[in-house]
Amino acid sequence: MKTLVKVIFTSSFFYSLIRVATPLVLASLGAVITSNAGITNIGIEGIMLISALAGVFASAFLGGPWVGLLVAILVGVICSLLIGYVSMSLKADSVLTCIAFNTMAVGGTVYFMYAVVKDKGTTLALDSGKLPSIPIPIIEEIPVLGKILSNHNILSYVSFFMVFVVYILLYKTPLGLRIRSAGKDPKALSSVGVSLLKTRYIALAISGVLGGIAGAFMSMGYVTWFSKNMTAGRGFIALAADAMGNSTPIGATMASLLFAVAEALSYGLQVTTFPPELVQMLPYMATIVGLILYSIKRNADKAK
Amino acid sequence: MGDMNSKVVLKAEGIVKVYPNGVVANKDVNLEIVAGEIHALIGENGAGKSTLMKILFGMEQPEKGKIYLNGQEVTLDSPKKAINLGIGMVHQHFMLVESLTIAENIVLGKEPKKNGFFLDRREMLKISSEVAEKYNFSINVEEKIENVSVGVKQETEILKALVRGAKILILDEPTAVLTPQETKNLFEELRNLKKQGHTIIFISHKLNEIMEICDRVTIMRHGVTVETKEVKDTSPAEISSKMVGRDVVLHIDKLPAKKGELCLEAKDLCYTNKLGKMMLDHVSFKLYAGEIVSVAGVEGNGQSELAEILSGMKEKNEGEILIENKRMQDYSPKAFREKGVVYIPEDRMSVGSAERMSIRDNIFACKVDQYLKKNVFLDESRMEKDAKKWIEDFQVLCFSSKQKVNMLSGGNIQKVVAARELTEDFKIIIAEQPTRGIDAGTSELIRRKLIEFRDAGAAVLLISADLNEVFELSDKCVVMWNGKINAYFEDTAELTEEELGYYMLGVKNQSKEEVEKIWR
Amino acid sequence: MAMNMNAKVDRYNRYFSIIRFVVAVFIAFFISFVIMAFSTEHPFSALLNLFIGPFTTLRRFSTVLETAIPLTFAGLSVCVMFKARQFNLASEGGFFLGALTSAIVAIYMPLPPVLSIILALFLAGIVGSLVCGIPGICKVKWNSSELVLSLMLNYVALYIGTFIFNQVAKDPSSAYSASFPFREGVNLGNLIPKTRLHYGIFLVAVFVVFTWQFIYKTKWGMKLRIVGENLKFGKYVGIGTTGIIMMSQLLGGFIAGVGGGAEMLGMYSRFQWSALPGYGFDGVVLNILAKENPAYIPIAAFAVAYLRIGADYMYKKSDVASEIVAIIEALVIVLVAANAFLEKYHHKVITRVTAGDKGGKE
Amino acid sequence: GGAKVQTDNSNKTEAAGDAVKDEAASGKKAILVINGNLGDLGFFDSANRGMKRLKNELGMDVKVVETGDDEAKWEPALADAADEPVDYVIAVSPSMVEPVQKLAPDYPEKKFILIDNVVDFQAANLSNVYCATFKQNEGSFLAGAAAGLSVEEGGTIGFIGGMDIPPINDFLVGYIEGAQSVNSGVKVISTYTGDYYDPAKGKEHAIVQFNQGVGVVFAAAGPAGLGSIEAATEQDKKIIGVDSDQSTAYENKGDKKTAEHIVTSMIKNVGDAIFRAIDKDLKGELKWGAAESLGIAEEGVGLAKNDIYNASFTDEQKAKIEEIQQEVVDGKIKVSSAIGMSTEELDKIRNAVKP
Ligand SMILES: Nc1ncnc2c1ncn2[C@@H]1O[C@H](COP(=O)(O)OP(=O)(O)OP(=O)(O)O)[C@@H](O)[C@H]1O
Ligand SMILES: Nc1ncnc2c1ncn2[C@@H]1O[C@H](COP(=O)(O)OP(=O)(O)OP(=O)(O)O)[C@@H](O)[C@H]1O
Ligand SMILES: [Mg+2]
Ligand SMILES: [Mg+2]
Repeated sequence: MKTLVKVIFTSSFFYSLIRVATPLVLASLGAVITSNAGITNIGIEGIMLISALAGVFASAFLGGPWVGLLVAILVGVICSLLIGYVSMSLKADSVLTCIAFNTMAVGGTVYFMYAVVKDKGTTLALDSGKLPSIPIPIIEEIPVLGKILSNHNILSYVSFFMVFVVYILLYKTPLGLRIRSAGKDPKALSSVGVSLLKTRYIALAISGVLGGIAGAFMSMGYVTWFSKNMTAGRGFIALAADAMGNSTPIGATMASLLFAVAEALSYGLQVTTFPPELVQMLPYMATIVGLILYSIKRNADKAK
Repeated sequence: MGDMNSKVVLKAEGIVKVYPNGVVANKDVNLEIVAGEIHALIGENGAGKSTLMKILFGMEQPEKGKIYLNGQEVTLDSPKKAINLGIGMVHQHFMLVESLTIAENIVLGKEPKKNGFFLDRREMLKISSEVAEKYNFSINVEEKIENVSVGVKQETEILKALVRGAKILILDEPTAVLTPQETKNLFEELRNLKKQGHTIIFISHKLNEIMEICDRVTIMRHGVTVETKEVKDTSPAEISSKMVGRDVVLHIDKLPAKKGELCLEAKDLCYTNKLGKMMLDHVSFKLYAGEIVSVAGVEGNGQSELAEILSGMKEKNEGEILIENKRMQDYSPKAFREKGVVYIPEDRMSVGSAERMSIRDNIFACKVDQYLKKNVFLDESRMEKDAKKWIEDFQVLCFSSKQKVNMLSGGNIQKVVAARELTEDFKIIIAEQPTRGIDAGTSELIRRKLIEFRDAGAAVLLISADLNEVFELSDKCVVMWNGKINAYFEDTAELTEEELGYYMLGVKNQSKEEVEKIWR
Repeated sequence: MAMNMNAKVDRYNRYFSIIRFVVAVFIAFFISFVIMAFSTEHPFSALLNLFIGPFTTLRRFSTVLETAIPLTFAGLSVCVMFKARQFNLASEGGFFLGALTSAIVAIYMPLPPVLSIILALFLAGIVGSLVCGIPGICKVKWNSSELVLSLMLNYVALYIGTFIFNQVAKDPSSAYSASFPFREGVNLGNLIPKTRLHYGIFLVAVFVVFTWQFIYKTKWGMKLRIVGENLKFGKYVGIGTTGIIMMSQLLGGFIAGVGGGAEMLGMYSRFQWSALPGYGFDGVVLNILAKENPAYIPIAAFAVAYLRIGADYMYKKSDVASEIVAIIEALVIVLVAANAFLEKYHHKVITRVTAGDKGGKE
Repeated sequence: GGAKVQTDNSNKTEAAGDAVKDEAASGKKAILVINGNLGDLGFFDSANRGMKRLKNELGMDVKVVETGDDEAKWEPALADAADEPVDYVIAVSPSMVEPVQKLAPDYPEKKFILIDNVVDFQAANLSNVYCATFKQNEGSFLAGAAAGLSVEEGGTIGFIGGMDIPPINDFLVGYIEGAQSVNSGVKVISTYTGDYYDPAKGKEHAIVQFNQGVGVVFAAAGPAGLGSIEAATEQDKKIIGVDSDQSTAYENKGDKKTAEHIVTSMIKNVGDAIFRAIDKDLKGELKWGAAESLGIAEEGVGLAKNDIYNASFTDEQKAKIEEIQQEVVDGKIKVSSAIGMSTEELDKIRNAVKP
């Protein structure tokens, strides 16, 4: 128990928390945007994965991590729009489309990785670089807080800034009004001459941007290469966070943080004598419990 | 004629529209709308009115035909285009985002901006309250749609069109959900609009409304425009005969009721909805075999909830229901069906049928357990035999019992619903708006069936917004207002439509004693 | 006359869906071909190898069948749940834990082999039911999203399974992570020497028939379809909808569990899975191809297995990574699932058909 | 940064044009089935290097096939390989034992080489199979010694495993005992990522351990372990590589910074084992139908003693490691193995050194 406390109540635990949460926050914001527009974007997992690989390729062959980030975002948007095209313009069921897309992403990234580096496992053979970590001038000096908040990868800061951006976008701009209408009552939106399709495409594109950044963080921030299926279900967790957070940016971020706490704990807890498999299960268990509690609460609210 | 032409603002010529499922909704449609008129469009259900309007509003694209606006040929390929050309449409069903405010709904799509990016809330409120004022609509634009009445929603819809500069306004059955008073109010507003130079296309199934407010009327039948006439040169009888292509039997003969046993008794039913509104406030009554009791009332006064509770679709908060003097224990649709209660729901598409399943599957959905071999397997040959019989009996127009329901017209879907409900072993029929939006032929069939079953000893509770239907069918009548039964009429013969209207609006209320006569 | 026309439209619609499928497959291959052309100089021979691969040896062909068995189980499992409109992806977890359960029975149960096998498969099914039942019960009780919940649950299944495996089944003397070997004779036998084709193929055939019968010919199946098509309608016609929804997920889980068991007892002699096998998602893919009809699922499973084995062969022969199949599959699926794909053309045909009919009438 | 494609893996199907020809080897063909993926900078990459040597040094015709981690595909892939006109069919992971054992009797004219596990030679006629295993516990013992020497007396060292399973724990047991042999009060924190493919997890595990005051980490977790290396570089801590000389691998791709943090690697010479077997066979010296266990003495396992190693340890420390190495070779030190060890025994060992 003492070890446990020692693990949790340290500044490095909270520092890890932010790092672990970064891809989840980004992806869950992506999920929030699309679910507000009335689309369940399970494809965010595949988007992250493909962006992660595209970022590495671009970084290695086109000129460094910044170009990589840009390309990751671009590819994220393209993938998103592709999902949109199939599910909206070609009218395939969106859940099925996304599942097919994710399956494709896992295999497709391996295919292209093999085509380029003749490896099906990792792109370690490429020198693809890393996005910088940034010390924050004044905060850095503050004793505990400085250790927690400063010196994160730039994308970690971007992710928390994005919470704010998405909030403003959804609730304070005309586009947000349209996106929310597209989710709540698509017919109402069409009836005033706003193209539902266009609105949803825009929402998808924004979620592609967020998914792209999340992917870039995985392969150019968290680590510095791409490895097969490296997102490891983080996109699904983002969906869970969106559901738990009632599709609001703040709620989804909180839920992502909750998951991150559980995950960071699972790393820390292994130092103690808990069986590792059960500890590894913790974050998923926490998400399930969180989801169920949320549903119970929502049900109770409705009943009232 | 040349003089007329100069005033034609909108003209449709030779429109043909085929839906993807093969339904030919418009075969040969020609329509001319003159500037500044209120032009009525009437026709049986499925005649193609809404389809035509959707084409004029750019929501559907015709296979053939031309559309002229002010003499100029135009292609209307999206609502946006139509809006830009000054055409506005209020749809048959509300197209409002419930969780947004009236103002947000009004400006949606042409939101005022601040700093080029942010939504300018102040400007938004200003725009929407100004337009409301200009056209004399007294509404509070800051209220959320989910909290306002149907009338206000309808007004919001009109304002949505007006704020976009609509000169031509299409109103698809705007009065279907309004109270007589709200309708009156709406007509006032429409006249005002006309005065301000707007042109209005008005769709309604109510002849009296057309006679009252419209200048000209175009009659549609089976996807074809039959004729356009000046309203003052025609009569309701002429319109209806042109509409259906035969003389309508306006009255169904029925024998006096033979009151039988007490079938159903409701005691002090209360129900509070999700928004916390008390939709049923201690409602009590008795239902006897061999009688049709109708429930009149303005939509939203608790009739739907009553029907849903009596069929088990919703659970009451308080009170109890006795069927044949036995208290109900379980309040599920299953339990009510087992007690012999059948229910024709208001919404035949989303509650009353599974549209992608076959007619046969729909008919036997509630009788699965009665058509079995070895208690487990479906007895398909017996199903097929009975399905055929009922399809014939209820005159469902189809080519096979395996045809999917979504290939049928609304009227035929309703016949399928009736064929399912009215063939089981039942004692009590709860019929909610059984003929709403249904063509005259089907309506007549369903009404006759109801009377037939009444005569065979069933107790019928008819919930209807169609006063004609109430007068035609009911043996007894109650009015619901604000969640309560506020009037009870032993005999509908001595009642006038006007009087009923007063009770429906709660202007008049009977005393408790009078209402309680229903207990006898 | 109107009836005639409807029948005609119906017929045309049927032809059309076949044409659409063929065109979808063609386009998918064409695009994949273009993609391949970037990574190999001989895309033609690569593609050729993909097609002939499964027929080059008996063993390869049998591998197609072996692969199709678990795929079919997964497809059926997902099908039963999709029919009730439950997007429950816990088949994945059910498959994994089902396999583990059957392995444990096969290792420890001192019964005659046949009884052990039956017990192993049955318990595997029960465990599968439990796994899929969890999102199910949360759905009916609290209206949680079964999709999201099942995605998370699969990971839990993996880790719990690994924990149980480590506690009770792990063979400490094995140089890799494997269980004790199954008891003598506790396996699904071998049909053709020098292949791994096992009697599970008959079991899966039984399940296909059973599932089809269940869905289309029994009272539960009919209720399940009704509830799946329109939940409100199901409730309204007096069906115990929560029961039916639960049933669909328990049954779906059962099939997944048995599938896991059959795969384990058919293909392996010890349990050695350390990751989720991925069949849950494959099951979804198959249902798109098979239009959610259990009768078509084995065909779809065969096609997918054929592609995958063909791709392995292509990779060996042509140095094009076999993962290209993921792209081919996704393209086919997406085009098959895309309702609007070729719809303009379809519309034209229908218009012509109905217009022709009008001509005939007058 | 400019891209550098590692030449290691890029030419496995090219004809052996400019390679040195060996009389006996020319025209011979070998195929390696990787039941996982290349790019781990470890086990499989090492096997791949062995194939490269066969080609370059002996002029053999070689091919490498990756199957990925789908177990159902392993046996067909091996059978496919045996169906090819090849002389040697090679599998290199413990879990390939069953497929080899099953298929070898069906192809009596082909030679099967299984590295890192042993078939049951009694089970069938397996006279065409050769097996080589590694005494990874011995190698890990040295890694443990190196780790134990890197921290002060009674200090803490770390271990990151892919999964809590016997072959991984075999590393751990050797590691613990090795550390204890040079540092009696040493503490060992051991954790498992539970996933060989999530490098982020490998990274987080290492960070947690470093935060716990661990001085050096030994990561045996496949590609996930590469995340741990990343963490060491970022936090400027020491790490011990696994299977291949991982610091050289980084150095080769121009990443000196990372390479410098990998103080040594516990090498399993998979590639060399392959090369050695075939080379011996060509000379007619290899005994088929038998297994060999390659320990430190046989150069099957060992520490990577490269420049970074030399710079990271003092002469005194290096001497100590050499001394221990000799004792293991001489059999003076017996290293325990986790293979066949009960969970209780293992827990006893693990808990005894828990901080
Ligand atoms: N989206 C659609 N797809 C297929 N068929 C349709 C569609 N909408 C309408 N129809 C069919 O087209 C025909 C005309 O429908 P429409 O809605 O235009 O009738 P309507 O005259 O407006 O009837 P109502 O008085 O009930 O509003 C009907 O037979 C209907 O079944
Ligand atoms: N998306 C669709 N696809 C196919 N058919 C449709 C579609 N939407 C509506 N329909 C057809 O349009 C008809 C009318 O639908 P609508 O929603 O207008 O109901 P309604 O106006 O109440 O019915 P009615 O036409 O009898 O008045 C239905 O019979 C249905 O078959
Ligand atoms: Mg209409
Ligand atoms: Mg209608």
